[in-house]
Amino acid sequence: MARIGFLVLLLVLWTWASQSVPRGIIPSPVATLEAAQRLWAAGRLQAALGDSLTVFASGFGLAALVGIPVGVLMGSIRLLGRALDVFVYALAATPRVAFIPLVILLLGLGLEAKTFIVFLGAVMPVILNTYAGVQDADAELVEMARSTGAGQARIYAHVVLPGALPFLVVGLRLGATIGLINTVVAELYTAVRGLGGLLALYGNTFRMAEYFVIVLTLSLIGVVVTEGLRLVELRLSRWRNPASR
Amino acid sequence: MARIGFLVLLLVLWTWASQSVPRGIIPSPVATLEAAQRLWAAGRLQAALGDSLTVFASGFGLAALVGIPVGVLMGSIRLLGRALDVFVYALAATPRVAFIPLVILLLGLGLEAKTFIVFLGAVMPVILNTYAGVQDADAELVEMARSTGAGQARIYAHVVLPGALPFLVVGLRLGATIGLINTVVAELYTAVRGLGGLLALYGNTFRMAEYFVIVLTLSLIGVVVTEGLRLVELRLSRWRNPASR
Amino acid sequence: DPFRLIVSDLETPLVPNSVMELAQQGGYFERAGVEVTFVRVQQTPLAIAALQAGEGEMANISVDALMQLAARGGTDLRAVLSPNKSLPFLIAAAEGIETVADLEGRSFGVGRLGSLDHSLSMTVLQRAGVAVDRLDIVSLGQPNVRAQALLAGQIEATTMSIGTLISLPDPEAVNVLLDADAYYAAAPVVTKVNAVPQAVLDTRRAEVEAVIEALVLASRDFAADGASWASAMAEARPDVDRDDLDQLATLYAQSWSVNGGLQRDELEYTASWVAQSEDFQGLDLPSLEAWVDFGPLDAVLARIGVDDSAGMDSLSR
Amino acid sequence: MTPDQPGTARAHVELHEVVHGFGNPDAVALGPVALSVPRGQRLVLLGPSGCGKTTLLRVAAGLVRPDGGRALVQGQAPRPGQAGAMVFQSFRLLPWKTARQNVGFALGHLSHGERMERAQRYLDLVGLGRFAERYPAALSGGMKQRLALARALAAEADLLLMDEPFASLDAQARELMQHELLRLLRARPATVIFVTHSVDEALLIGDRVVLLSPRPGRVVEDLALPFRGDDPALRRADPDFSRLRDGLWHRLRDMVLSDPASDFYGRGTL
Amino acid sequence: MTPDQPGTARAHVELHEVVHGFGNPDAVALGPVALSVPRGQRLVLLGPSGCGKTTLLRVAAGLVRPDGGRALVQGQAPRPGQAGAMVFQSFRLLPWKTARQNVGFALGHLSHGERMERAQRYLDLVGLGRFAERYPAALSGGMKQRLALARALAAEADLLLMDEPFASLDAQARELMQHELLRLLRARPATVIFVTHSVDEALLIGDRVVLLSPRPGRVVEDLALPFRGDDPALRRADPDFSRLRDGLWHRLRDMVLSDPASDFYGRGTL
Ligand SMILES: Nc1ncnc2c1ncn2[C@@H]1O[C@H](COP(=O)(O)OP(=O)(O)OP(=O)(O)O)[C@@H](O)[C@H]1O
Ligand SMILES: Nc1ncnc2c1ncn2[C@@H]1O[C@H](COP(=O)(O)OP(=O)(O)OP(=O)(O)O)[C@@H](O)[C@H]1O
Ligand SMILES: [Mg+2]
Ligand SMILES: [Mg+2]
Repeated sequence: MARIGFLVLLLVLWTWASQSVPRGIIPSPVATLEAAQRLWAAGRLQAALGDSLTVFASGFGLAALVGIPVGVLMGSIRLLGRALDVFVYALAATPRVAFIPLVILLLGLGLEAKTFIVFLGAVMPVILNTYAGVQDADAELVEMARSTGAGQARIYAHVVLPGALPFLVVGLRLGATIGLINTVVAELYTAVRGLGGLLALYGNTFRMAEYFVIVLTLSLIGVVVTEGLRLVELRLSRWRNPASR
Repeated sequence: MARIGFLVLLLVLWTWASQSVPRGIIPSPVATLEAAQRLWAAGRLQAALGDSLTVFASGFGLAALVGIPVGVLMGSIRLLGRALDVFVYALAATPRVAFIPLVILLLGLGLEAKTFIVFLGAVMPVILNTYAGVQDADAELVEMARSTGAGQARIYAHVVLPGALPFLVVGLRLGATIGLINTVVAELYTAVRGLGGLLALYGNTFRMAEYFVIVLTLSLIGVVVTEGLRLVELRLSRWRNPASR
Repeated sequence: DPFRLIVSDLETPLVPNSVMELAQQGGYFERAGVEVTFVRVQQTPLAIAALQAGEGEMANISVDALMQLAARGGTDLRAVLSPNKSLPFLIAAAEGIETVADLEGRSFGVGRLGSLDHSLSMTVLQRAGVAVDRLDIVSLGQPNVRAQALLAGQIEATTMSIGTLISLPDPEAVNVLLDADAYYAAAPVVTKVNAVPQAVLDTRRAEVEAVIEALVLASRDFAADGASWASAMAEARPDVDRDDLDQLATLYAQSWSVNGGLQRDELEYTASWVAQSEDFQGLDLPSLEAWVDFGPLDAVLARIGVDDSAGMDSLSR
Repeated sequence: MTPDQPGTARAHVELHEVVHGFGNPDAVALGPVALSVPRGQRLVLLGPSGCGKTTLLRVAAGLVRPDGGRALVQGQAPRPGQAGAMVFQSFRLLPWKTARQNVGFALGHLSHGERMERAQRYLDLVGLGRFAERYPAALSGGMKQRLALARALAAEADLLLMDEPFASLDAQARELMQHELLRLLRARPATVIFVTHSVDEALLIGDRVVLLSPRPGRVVEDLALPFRGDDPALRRADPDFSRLRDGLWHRLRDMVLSDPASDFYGRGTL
Repeated sequence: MTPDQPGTARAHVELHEVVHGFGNPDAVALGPVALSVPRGQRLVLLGPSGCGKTTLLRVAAGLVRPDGGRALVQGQAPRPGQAGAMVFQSFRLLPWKTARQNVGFALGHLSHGERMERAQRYLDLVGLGRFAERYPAALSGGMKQRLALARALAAEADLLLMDEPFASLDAQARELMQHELLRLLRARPATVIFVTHSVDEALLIGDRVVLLSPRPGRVVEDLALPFRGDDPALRRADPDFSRLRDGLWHRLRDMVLSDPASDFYGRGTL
């Protein structure tokens, strides 16, 4: 409910902004809606969405698949964590564009290159949040688990990772948002396609209503993915608010 | 020690890569070092560094100053958190470039605009990690604190935030890395200056040795900032590894 | 307040557009009685945003963007000058592709499908006898990315400027299929102009004219003596080989906007040409008056006279 | 306001038909319980595991609002921190604070100097004076419990809610702490609600013993103790002591074995 | 390998001059302690708060490698999970698992079905059968402790390390649990090291009682109990019972009050 209230507030603000900012930089909500219908009817939005979602899903999926194990390894093998973490941060702080020449050289201009660019951005928060979550594990519970003869795998699956879940989820949610941004970057810097391509097209030709449609589509994907992750977290955190049975 | 080992490994890899990749896309470590000396002697590196650090420090500082309280508010006032979090994620998932025309219109091309772009990127992980950390607070400890008559401020300062410290620190570290990337973005998309300007310049003109110097400088800033945050965390987490006294 | 000139070069470029920076270096603005500072941004859309936000008085932008704005009715920008009408583009290809005939079926990098550089290149190739519908067009965004992709062997040919070609780490690695002259001959359109908002024309017209005057005078000096451009450039860009500069100077001998670069016939040709590009589908062609203002340039030319000696940039109204 | 005791002076703590089920009305955990504790009384709560003793203390402290009924402290709905000081069954120490800081945390209203001074005084009292600078992780179970005790005592509140405060202490330390508690109360009287599992401790500490039934806990016995004075040795020597102890003991055992709500209902082993 | 007892059969648990100081040799927490526990013995550890009882159990379980000396279980350095099952003083339940899953967690070697069946059996034993689906947060203190107990018992290990396993239980539940433990041990003998603060419990449960001094804990008394059989009622009735109880009690009190290492050294209040 509060969300809807806030949404209405945003819409009012937007309408006001579109009227007071000069020279059509901000299109009105109505104009944007019309543009969305136009793009949808022409099938352009769907095609671009399909392209971008493919890139995003493969890059983000890979980031989750690689980031969590790497974060776990860094958190569990002290030496490895110590040796790597500074380099991971260095890598995370390096602008993605700096890697573009190399990526083009090694992976070309297609899906692989784009997926890799998305992966590179999304994997950082996943690794680093997982790493922090694993380091934050409850030492008493881990000792308890060891005392039952549980092996490393069992300890991680049942003790460390469930405890690190809040870290994991923020990591994944942040990774998803960065992944989306990088989807656009990838689509602009390798073979131009998808929503990133439309963004460039409408931006360069000053079609602001269409431009806003693309921007909002991207935000919406972000919302869907992060809300999905929230639901997963809620399911896995039922124990926090136990209803008496 | 492990770090140094890994560094040596990286250097060897780099040398090998620079020799095997065609057409000078990857400069050798020696060429890069020479370029660094050249840039330093000419004073270009220092000037650009100064520009970029100013932008980064103000944007990141602002992000920490704003992000932590916002995250705390979202985590503590349930309704606010519920109302806002989906929009924060939507905002986080929206490519920075989409905001550039608006930013230029409202804040111009100078320091304010750049600071704002850095802020916008860096504040997201800070808000979202703080938010998750506050939600993850130990309910038993909070109840204990309430039972002593501690007010909200006291509870946050002494119970919730110390408990959320690992979240806060990853948030800040991620914020610093994104802030650095956005420093470059800001410097490219408003009045071109600083390290971002040099990156574009050397990238566009294929002066790869100089380009690598800038990339490494950026990574180095990332390392310094995130290591600094690690030291702060270590200081504040002495209780985890109590030496008997 | 100084007069802020927005350019989309990060340093003095290796093309005649360098006249703006060199005019500053050579004191032309000072002598014309205007204090100019440069604002550097990355691309035309940003230059336009900056202009609209009042972050500069004049910007060097691409013609198609200006026409887009005019066609969508959302602008009061006017072109008043073109220091470098047409950037010296050429078509380069990977090793092994020696002539345009070899291009058939190969991949070709453009900035964006439907953009001006796309339609220009296609026209040029068509004129050269290439069946452009048999090309594999890849859109690649920024010019430097196109060059990198070419070097990395990910595309087989693309359009680039002479400046980009010279700065490649290994220029011998690419073959120039069509040089800048051939390119321009095939598509003689104006690509870049200096535009100012109407408000600036109203309030700071004297400064606008002073800037125009300085740039025209500088162009005339470089047209008169190519070597003077090369030596000015050597000062501005010590990193570039002097031989390369001298070579470029001869190449550019005919490229100077000695009469301000705004000629009605060329602009009308350009307009009709741009109107055919994909980006303009469904848009009405704006009249020249909606995006060009000859007034300030004519006032300057009235003061300093028209140059018709060299036969370049001949006046057309 | 309290129609059920119109003539008496207002009691310090009053529970009016308090019921709590943690949001689930089908699985009530406590009550209905009616109880009125006069100012200065030491009330001991006895009852089987899981019957709602901790829940009752949390209600009295104002930490939990009961699903039904009303709790009043000094005639008002209890407000955390103002109602009284609580010793939690599970210690609840702040891991990032030293022992002294943990005690000091409960003393937010004092200046830093006073806080540290008073904290040290109570640490000395519970035998942790030498461990003031240690973090909880470096303390043994019994030391943690004493630290939690010191924190509650240091607040010098006029209502003490103590949830098995000596359960992790060895017999000797427990006796010493009982003694110290009584000494403190002589010097500065306060109302005490004390949960324990030890019938002996109930008889040594209390003025009054209340027995709760298995879940949901209800008052099944409310016993004013007949002892004069609170000297433990004299109490133990009192002939009533073992009579009361045996009585309570058998009452509790019967409940545990024969109440169908008990976890050990029908366990034939004893 | 064990030159000090060349003739005897190998003991189940042996500690050879074990010393531990948590990495700080100036503040030794335990030892040196030498102790040898024959297979099937029920050894009870008594000692003042903070003397190192928990530490000793962790050493025997292989969870902590002592700073000095050697621990051997079945003649080998103890390996966690293989040495024995431990009941932790602070419960250490996994908050994200239900009661049954918490017990099942200790049974990683069984199939899912067997695991759940056995878990339910031990939950029934400790009176938590009806709470199998609850998460720990919805259990009372005593219920949590019984859950921790069920987890350790369910492992059916041949060495049980129990750290005050009944401290949070009411007197009746405690008696029932003592009884169940003895019954289980009759059916399936195991070696037990049992830490308690109750002298009575020590005498009811143990074959042998070892008394530790204040920090750093050292063996100051090692007592084989003279009772025949382990029936609690018979033991209590044994004339030796109260003699031993009083003796241990006074010995402990003297240590607490007169050992300068004790937290209550010189406390004149008793
Ligand atoms: N957060 C909760 N949600 C649901 N049920 C709860 C919660 N906390 C406690 N309970 C249930 O309420 C009942 C009473 O719990 P409480 O902790 O008050 O018992 P207790 O008398 O203190 O027991 P013990 O002596 O074992 O500490 C128990 O059955 C318990 O399972
Ligand atoms: N992690 C640790 N770091 C440093 N010192 C510790 C640590 N854990 C325990 N100690 C110290 O070691 C000593 C023995 O602790 P231990 O927990 O073994 O005592 P205990 O006999 O079990 O006491 P209790 O009966 O109170 O549980 C104590 O003085 C304690 O302060
Ligand atoms: Mg309780
Ligand atoms: Mg202990």
